[in-house]
Amino acid sequence: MATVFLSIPLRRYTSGESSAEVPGATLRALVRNLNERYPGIAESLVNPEDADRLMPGLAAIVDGEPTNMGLLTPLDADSEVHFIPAISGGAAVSNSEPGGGERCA
Amino acid sequence: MTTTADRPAQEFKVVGSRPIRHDGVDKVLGRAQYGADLKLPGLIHGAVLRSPYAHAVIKKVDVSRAEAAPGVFAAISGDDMPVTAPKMVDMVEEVTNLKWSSQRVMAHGKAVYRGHPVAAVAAVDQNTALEALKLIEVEYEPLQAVISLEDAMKPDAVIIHDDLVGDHLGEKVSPTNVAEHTRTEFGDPEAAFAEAAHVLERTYTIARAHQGYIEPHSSTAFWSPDDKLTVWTTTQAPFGVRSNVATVLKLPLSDVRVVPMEIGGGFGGKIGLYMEPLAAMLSRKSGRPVKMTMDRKSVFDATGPGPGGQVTAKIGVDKDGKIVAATADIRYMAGAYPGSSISAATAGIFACYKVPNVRIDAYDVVINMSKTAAYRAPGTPQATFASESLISELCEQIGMDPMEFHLLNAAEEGTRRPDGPVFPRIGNVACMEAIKGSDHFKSDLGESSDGKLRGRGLATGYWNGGGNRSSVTISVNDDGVVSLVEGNPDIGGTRTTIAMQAAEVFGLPAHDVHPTVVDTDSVGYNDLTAGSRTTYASGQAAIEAAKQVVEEIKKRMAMIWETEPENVEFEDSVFQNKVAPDQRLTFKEAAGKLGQTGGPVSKTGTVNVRGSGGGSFAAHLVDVEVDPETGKVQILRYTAAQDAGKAVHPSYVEGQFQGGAAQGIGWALNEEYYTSPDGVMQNSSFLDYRMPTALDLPMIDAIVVEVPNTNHPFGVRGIGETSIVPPAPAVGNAIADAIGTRLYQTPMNPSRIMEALANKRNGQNGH
Amino acid sequence: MHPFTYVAPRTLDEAVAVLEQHGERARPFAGGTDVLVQLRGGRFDLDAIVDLKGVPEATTLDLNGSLRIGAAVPCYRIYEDSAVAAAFPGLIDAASLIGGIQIQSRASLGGNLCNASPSADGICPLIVHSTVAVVQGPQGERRVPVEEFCTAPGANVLGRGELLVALEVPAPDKGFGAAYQRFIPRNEMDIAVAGVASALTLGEDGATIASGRIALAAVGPTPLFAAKASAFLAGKPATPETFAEAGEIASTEATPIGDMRGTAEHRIELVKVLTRRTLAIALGRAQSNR
Amino acid sequence: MTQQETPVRKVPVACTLNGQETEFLAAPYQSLLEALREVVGLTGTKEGCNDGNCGACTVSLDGRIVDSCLVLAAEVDGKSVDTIEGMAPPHGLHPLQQAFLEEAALQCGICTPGFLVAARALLEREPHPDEHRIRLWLAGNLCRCTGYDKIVRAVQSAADKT
Repeated sequence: MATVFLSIPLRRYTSGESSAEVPGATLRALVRNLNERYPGIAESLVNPEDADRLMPGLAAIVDGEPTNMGLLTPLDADSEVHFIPAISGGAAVSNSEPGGGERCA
Repeated sequence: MTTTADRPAQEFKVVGSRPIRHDGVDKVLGRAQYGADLKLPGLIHGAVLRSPYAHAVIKKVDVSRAEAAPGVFAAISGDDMPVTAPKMVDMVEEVTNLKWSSQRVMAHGKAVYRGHPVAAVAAVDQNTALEALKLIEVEYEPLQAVISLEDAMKPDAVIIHDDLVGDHLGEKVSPTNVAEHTRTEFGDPEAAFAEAAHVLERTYTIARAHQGYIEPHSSTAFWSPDDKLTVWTTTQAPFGVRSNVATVLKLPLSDVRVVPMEIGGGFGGKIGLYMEPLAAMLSRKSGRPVKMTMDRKSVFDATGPGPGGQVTAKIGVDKDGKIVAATADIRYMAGAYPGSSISAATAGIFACYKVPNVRIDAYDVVINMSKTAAYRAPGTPQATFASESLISELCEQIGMDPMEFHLLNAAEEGTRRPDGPVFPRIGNVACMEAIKGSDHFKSDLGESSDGKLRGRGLATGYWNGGGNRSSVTISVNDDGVVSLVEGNPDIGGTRTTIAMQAAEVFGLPAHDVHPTVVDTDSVGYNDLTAGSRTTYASGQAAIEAAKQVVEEIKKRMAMIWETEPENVEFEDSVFQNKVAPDQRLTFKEAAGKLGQTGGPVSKTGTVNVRGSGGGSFAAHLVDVEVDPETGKVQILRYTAAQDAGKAVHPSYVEGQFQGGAAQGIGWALNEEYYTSPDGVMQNSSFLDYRMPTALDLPMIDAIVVEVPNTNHPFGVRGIGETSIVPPAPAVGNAIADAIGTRLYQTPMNPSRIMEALANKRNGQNGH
Repeated sequence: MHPFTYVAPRTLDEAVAVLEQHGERARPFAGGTDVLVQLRGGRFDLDAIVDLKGVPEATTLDLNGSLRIGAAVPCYRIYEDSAVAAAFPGLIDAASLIGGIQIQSRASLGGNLCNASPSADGICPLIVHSTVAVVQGPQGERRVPVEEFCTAPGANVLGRGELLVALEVPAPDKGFGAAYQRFIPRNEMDIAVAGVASALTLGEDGATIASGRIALAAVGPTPLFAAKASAFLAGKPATPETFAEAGEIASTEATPIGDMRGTAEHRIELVKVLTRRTLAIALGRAQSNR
Repeated sequence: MTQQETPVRKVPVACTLNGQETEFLAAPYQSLLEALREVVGLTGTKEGCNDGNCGACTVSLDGRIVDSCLVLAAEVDGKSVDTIEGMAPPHGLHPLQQAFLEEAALQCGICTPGFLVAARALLEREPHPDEHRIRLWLAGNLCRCTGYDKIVRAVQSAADKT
């Protein structure tokens, strides 16, 4: 079971819980399972126009490093996942093409 | 000077040496072609009319008289730009509203910063274009300019964008000038403060500061009648320009080709679009290639500095000086459109420390000034000015040596960064130890003459950097020299540092790898030259390509030696048949046999590197001398220690440390946007912006710390940015040590120092 | 930039004729370090630029007890002339710190005066040296004390067709010493936040100030002759106390504004400090000139 | 005020450019910098500010370094102009150019031509300047990449070798 840390905006779906233990072999599966437990939370995580990608402006940190495969990122049984705002304002990241979506602060 | 912690088992032949850079001769001869140096048949020159108001409705723009002037080929205004609907999109620089991305390069209906392009012309020469701008009629209705946090955030604030929907802790809010309010929280800081032995809270103000690259932006475009657009531009992000130009101009991505020119400095400020779409539209109208080069004033007025803002930080410690909690409230002014690196500030502000209980609020606020851009470790020097100044003052109050405080509380492998992720192996402590062991640290501050006051300051800093996508193609020539094709503009020696990593794989001298930076049609996708990623990530693509080349040549040698490829070994630049050891060919000899064994060998390495491997930490130590009669600060001595993982080319690593320190010193002492109440920058020239000259700085001792990065085959870390993070607080702490009172605001210029001294005499503290 | 023609007269009369013909649409041109920047910045337009560097009277540097500095003589010629440097160290202070080396190859003290910037480094030292500006115009020559030459920021006494030909610096009296210092946040290339030129002439006893002159830069609409502080010096002992008091008086004559280069309060303080410091240097020079 | 009505004609300029007799036509309002880059085609001299505050456009005019943005092209008629393009001997490098390469004294390289031309003028006058003198002489040349450390060292190194 991966541990998901939930940022403050996401906690309105979780009755204030700041983390959750959720199964999933990939980030996409994890989000699916998370959404079953906390209905609606996926709307804040998944790009409405491309279900393989994270919401624009959001980054996922898996085991200390940003993902580079978006929701397709594989997870380990004990992975730690953070959803946090992507760097904006010109930091060094491209979200513009498929395969991007990584955060690099 | 290099210190190495836990030297890796790896021994290097090329990596770690100091070859002359491959593009060096062209650059010292004046032959290198920068943006403005481009010559094309039929080239004409563009110029931009910019809004004199920071905030105004544009009621009418009439370019007809300009267009009819002798020598003028075309004129455009916002009316000529493709109409884009409001929609949130991922642009290369940021997630933003597509409509704003378009309007940012050319105002339509409203000007939201002084210098906002309103119209543009292309003419036979630069002066004709500039003169034609005078013929453009614009009718403005000036609006009140919003240029401070206070004005932007007050309840009845003038709203800059009616269509801005703010995200305030997940709630959608409109109308507002606060684009984003984020919070990260671990533990219970309030409870921890309540039990802390000592708590200190201070508020700091940090000025907008410009990247200050010496080369003004220059872009040339030719829109061919078959709707293929070529853009030659001085950019850190050729693939980003391709995608953003295509988006703004509604062209298919692959119909845009971007040719990166040599780039005369960027520091994050040459990522976004500025004149590329305008040059393209003027070219389309005129049928000619159009070159547009900014003047220096426009660079200051209309391109992105790093954001200014206000940071309130609070730290509590136990009786031993161990941090028990920290909070911060970070408010940055993004400029005319959202996006001011508040998440990097959140990640960076306490990253050097173990903080068990933390809460960080951050606000991204729009104001009527040019949109800020990335500036070397975007968002982090500002936040770190607060945290490192606060810690220095806290140490004073609890009577603890700052070096001991840093070592006691230093983040290390396994420490959770305040915004969540856990650090892998990092060089934070090693940098502190390097400073502690330096001659500078051990030296006496010395006595000053003429009543001047001396002080010493210490500060640390962190920047994560990134990995991401790179593609490098390596082709083997018959003579055993290899050509290397890459897509990252070389902003400070990266042709060489990338080539050196390939050379290391081949066992060839660095100069037997010939690197070329090519256009977007000529190499696979590359993310931008930024984020401290180029040597680190594109280097990995080069290593990958080189390894593929070696594997392919092994197959060829196996054909010649009539054995299996597994039997061919490659070591020390020699291929050898391990079954018949007298069958051996050097790389160069083998290269001559490729034609007859299946043809040329050319391989592309593509990578999508996850993260930076923990980022690069730094510690800086500075001695200053202050003239209490005039407020003048002189930097006497400066030492910068930073973790490079493994320095590929130590001279260019040192250069990054030194250059970042110099920029940070400028930010600390003099650099700012001095702005009138109506949002007009008063000091928009190199004369009055006051970047450090050679006479303002001492030699800057660079200590290259090497704690290998487990995320790179050679242990390399991205190092370009961290060096700008510690200088401002280090200088501030040194000034405080010298004059016995603190400044809570950058720039710490002479007038402010005199004011602080006067306040001290009157028994007032400046906070 | 509005297109202008370039005229390079060989005689003073020719220069005056061109300037008179164009009136405000023409300007004399020496180093160009101010006028070209102002033209590009759209401060004003010109139809003609009149290069004085081919006019002999404007390009001679003549030391004959007194010093005559042609209006177009660049700074480096002044400070690289060892005889001039030895006789007029107070002028060298300014000539060697205007701009950087590149600017000093071109910029002239005459141009600095005509540009009439309140913060000009070159004007205050000329004032304390009691320099006279030699002006040529359609009506012939007239002579203007430098302290009366600037009339407002960027404005001077030159009328239609008139140009500055040269600066005449009187031979220093025995016991005369002068110095100029400015304060800038960086160490080079900046415009003065404040500047002070001081001069004093020691009396026979070598300890009393017979007369003194103080001028202030960047603390008023023009470079200022600090009349009260100057008058105060006469008859006073040449001591740090006197210098400090002169600084206090000079600061009351300053009317600075606060701007991007410094606050008004800071400038007032700087006048005090720089007056004191320049008087001390001037004293040292005066003592070695007895 | 009336604006001049007749078009401003270009003026012929004959100068010695990097040792070669050179003639070109320039607009009378055109800077030497612009004429070098746009008319003569020598783009090694760079524009950084166009107001004399960065030194990127430094050239030597009759043996003195100047900011070519603050010189009119028409002024150099009959004079001698030396730019970065004339610094190296045929098929070689000037010792300063070599020192800049060896000391890694350039990062982006845009300021490098100006620094080289300025530093050459210094060493021609003063073969062995001290650090302060080098820094003072080069204070009119801005570099934003290096913090000047390696530039100063390169000038020292070139001075030591000559």
